[in-house]
Amino acid sequence: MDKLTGLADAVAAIVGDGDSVVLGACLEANIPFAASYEIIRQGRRGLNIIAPISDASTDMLIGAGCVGKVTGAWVGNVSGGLGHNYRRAVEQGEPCPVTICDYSNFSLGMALMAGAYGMPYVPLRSLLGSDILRSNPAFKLAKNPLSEAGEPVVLVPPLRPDVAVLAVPRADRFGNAHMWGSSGVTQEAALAASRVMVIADELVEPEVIRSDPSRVLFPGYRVDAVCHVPGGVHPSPMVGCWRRDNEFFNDYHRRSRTVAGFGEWLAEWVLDVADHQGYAAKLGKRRDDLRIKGQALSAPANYAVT
Amino acid sequence: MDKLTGLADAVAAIVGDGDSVVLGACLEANIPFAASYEIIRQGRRGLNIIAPISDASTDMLIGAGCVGKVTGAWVGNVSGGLGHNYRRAVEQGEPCPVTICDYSNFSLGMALMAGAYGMPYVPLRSLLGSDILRSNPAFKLAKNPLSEAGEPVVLVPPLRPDVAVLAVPRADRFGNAHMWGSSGVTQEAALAASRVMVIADELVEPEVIRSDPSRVLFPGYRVDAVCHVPGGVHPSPMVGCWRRDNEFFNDYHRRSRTVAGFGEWLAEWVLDVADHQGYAAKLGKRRDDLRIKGQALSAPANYAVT
Amino acid sequence: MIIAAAREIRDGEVVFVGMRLPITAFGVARLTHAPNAVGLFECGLARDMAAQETLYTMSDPANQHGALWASGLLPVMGQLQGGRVDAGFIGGAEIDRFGNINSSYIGDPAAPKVKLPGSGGAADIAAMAGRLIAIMTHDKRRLVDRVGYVTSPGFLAGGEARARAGLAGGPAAVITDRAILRPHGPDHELHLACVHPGHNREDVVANTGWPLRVLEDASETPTPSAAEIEALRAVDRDGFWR
Amino acid sequence: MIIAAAREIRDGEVVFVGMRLPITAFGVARLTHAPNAVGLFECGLARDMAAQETLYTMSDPANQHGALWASGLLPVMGQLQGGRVDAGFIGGAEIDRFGNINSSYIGDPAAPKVKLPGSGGAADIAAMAGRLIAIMTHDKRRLVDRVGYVTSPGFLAGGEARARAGLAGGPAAVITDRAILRPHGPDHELHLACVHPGHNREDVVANTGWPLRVLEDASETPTPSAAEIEALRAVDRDGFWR
Repeated sequence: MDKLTGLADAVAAIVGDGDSVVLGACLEANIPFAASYEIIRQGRRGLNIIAPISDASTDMLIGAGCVGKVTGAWVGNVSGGLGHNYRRAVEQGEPCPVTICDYSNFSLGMALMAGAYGMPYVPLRSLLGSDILRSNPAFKLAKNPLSEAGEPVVLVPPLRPDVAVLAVPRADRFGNAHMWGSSGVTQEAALAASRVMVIADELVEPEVIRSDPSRVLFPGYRVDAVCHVPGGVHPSPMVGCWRRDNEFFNDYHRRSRTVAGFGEWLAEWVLDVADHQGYAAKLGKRRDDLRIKGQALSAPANYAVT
Repeated sequence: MDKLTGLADAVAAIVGDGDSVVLGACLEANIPFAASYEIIRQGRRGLNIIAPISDASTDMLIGAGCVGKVTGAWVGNVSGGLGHNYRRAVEQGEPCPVTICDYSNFSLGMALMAGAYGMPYVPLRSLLGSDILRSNPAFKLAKNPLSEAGEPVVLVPPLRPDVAVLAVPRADRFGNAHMWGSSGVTQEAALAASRVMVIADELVEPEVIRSDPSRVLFPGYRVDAVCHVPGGVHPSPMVGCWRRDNEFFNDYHRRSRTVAGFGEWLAEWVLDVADHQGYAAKLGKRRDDLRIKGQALSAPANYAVT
Repeated sequence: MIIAAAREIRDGEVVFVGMRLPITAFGVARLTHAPNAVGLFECGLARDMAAQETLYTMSDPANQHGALWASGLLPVMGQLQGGRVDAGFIGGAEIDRFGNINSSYIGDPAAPKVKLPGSGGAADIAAMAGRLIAIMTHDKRRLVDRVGYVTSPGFLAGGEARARAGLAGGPAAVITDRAILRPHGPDHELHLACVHPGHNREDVVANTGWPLRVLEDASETPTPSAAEIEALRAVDRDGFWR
Repeated sequence: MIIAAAREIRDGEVVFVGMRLPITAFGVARLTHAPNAVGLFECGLARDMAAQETLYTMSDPANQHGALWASGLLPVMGQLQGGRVDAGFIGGAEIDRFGNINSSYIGDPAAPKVKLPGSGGAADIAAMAGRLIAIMTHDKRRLVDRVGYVTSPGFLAGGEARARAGLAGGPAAVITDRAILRPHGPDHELHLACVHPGHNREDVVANTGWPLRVLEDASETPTPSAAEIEALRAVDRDGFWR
């Protein structure tokens, strides 16, 4: 089934108010900022953003008033540290209050894995001793029922996001996609989510993806929409495609320090820009400079039958 | 550290009597038969063979008297069905009794994952209703402590094999290896095991492996020995390298029907053959016929930095 | 038998394919009425195209080439427990009137008369697939009143026993070389639903290890079509699995 | 500070590297005394070579290129819980006398005065690494008597509290811009171990939020060698993290 969809249509069809949404699962890379911007333009409200770390994307969505809850391990701006909108929302309820479900990266990844694999819960030793157990009531402290000593374990319930939006370097129109480099919790998020949206930097023929099924992290039949958005991860990096735009993150950090500054930033980069094409045009030469032009190609793998 | 070792030396150093050993983790592919044969030649005893399915390899080791315990989901001969040596050992204690720890494929994979990730145990819904819960006392039936209904769950303890012997299409001398195609429980087995032996079909320069770190399932620093054994998976298949030798499996199935027949088979293919070079020479042209000569290469992945 | 099994797969479904015969049945379904079905294989594969040559095992290079997804056992089998698999397809040594399958032990597990190869992934598929399709040779030693060891759970003791054990799903069809049996009524006991051409009800009942009841609307299995026979030939070029 | 941190890594060790400063410290260690150390990054990477250019985040293309292993978060962070990581390396906003680190909330978590970014992987690294090395700016607001929220557990209330919580390991060193603190004695309280060149004990004690005790054998931190300074320049070409 052809799943190629425009970004605005896909967001309209797939991301609803109040949904739990994974927007990028690679921590600081491959964050589908273009989808975050489109969610802001469409004015979604009350989202539950699930992410171990999605660099400044979550902070932007919070500042734009789209977020009611954060299920995550870290929200900020990796270059700048603190996320000013996150602080304002939690400390002052500005622009709206945000509930926090605290995780660590590992416990969040395991919770998504439990969702992906239909596990009733997942027991960890990580998180013992941490006040994350106290501030997130979803976790339960128990004793290991298989050991005589009954040493403490932490029980983590599964996470099943409504939507996962995942950026990949290349995909075909049927939802089959390749990813390489570190993948964070991409596989777990895709397999745990009810709906999957793929943001493809390059749209390729199905033969390209099929030439290497081991490069596929989640099967295309689980994907609901494929959006072809070159540079849709800007300002985050994507291996083989884009470098990180550090100055963009720094600029965001400086300007988002005040509500007014964030408002100006948001108007300039999101609200006053019609769509991703407009955003790319606005970046102009800066975008070209970020494009990876060199080649450092993988050794081929042979799948011949005879 | 250079870890390149001859197969006999590696088996002598790494596989001890009574060890729990994973010999192949890809179910029917990439089974390191050359290592199984060498273990038989060196007369190891009392091994605990851990495998979801390792086609006829486990049956051979049992017939040769190397095995005291099987921790697995399936032991037989995929072409022929039943494993005659497995039957004789369990039904008649011939050549020696074998204890069975019954698993299903999924529960065995999850147990290895629990070992790999240091989980205290892993709760499943798979295995509910199965008598595997009755015949393997390692499993424990419990109620889900996170749900009000307290629906039944199965608690599976972690497996931490002493040794994992894993065949890969290519590796460097430092233990860094590429694998592609279906990987079964290779990653879990490698990360859970105390010692890892890599059987490389091709030995390559480190740059080849480093050109594509996403093709690496487990890091080279966890590997203890690299053995360069082209065709070491015969008669099992290996994607990109070798087709399955179905006739070899059928012949084994026919001849292993009796103790005497198995003894002759074992002498012919293992005991009277000095080493893997001798085995390859004995296969002769048949081996050439099984070699994959065509090319169906993966699309390249770019890892350039700029 | 393989063709009747193939017909149980619906177009667009995600089907978990066990070892041996099920691989062939899935291939036939793909080439006939279910071109959009996706097959999952426990070694770590998903496929939506028939393989280029006869498969002897699911891990053969021909099953890897052109796959949709080549991954590990857990991501693929995790789809089962995650409730993302419509149907599962397995064989076994013995099946009973409630669709429980034994592929582990004949006799006492502690001192068995016959040690069978074991579950492989069958126990997981039977427990977790949306519905289960079993393939069996039809004789009294294989279709028994109650199996001595439940490797792969069917409806257990019948009625609500499966649900009480915490499981949804369950057997939907047992395809044999003589007939098709389906669970019926609140007990979920297997009943005779279709008799294959060339066989008759009396033979089928006589070769079943429990008093097999016949569905009111029991019928003859439709004769394989030319397209189905051609598909079987294409999938199993060597005739290995026929 | 970064050079002192780098010295805590021993050759051949497997080290879990947190975000930001720890990445630079690990790079310096690799280029000087620990050429065989392996660094793990929570995005899913293992590296044994310095990156070609300054890293702003662990997921930058420069950290991917030439990696030993590019995988997912779970296989890599699973090494921690599996007991396969010698040392972990993190920063934070506040640390207390027992080495507990807060990177989550200043004030009541239900109505915090300051919301900090949160754990990331720090809680996991602190709980599960063989030993923990923390990097901090040295002032009274950051080195506090007791943190109000333990994101990343140190020795908790001191003494055997960490072991009672079910954890091994624990903080081995706190590297600040003025000094190195180490846990000492049965209480595992942090003591002053080394003062960096250009600083003195009195300043360090005055800028610590608890009555900092000084180890008997406390000494001056060795001046960075030419090789160390060169390595720092090579790892952080832009001076971003200095």
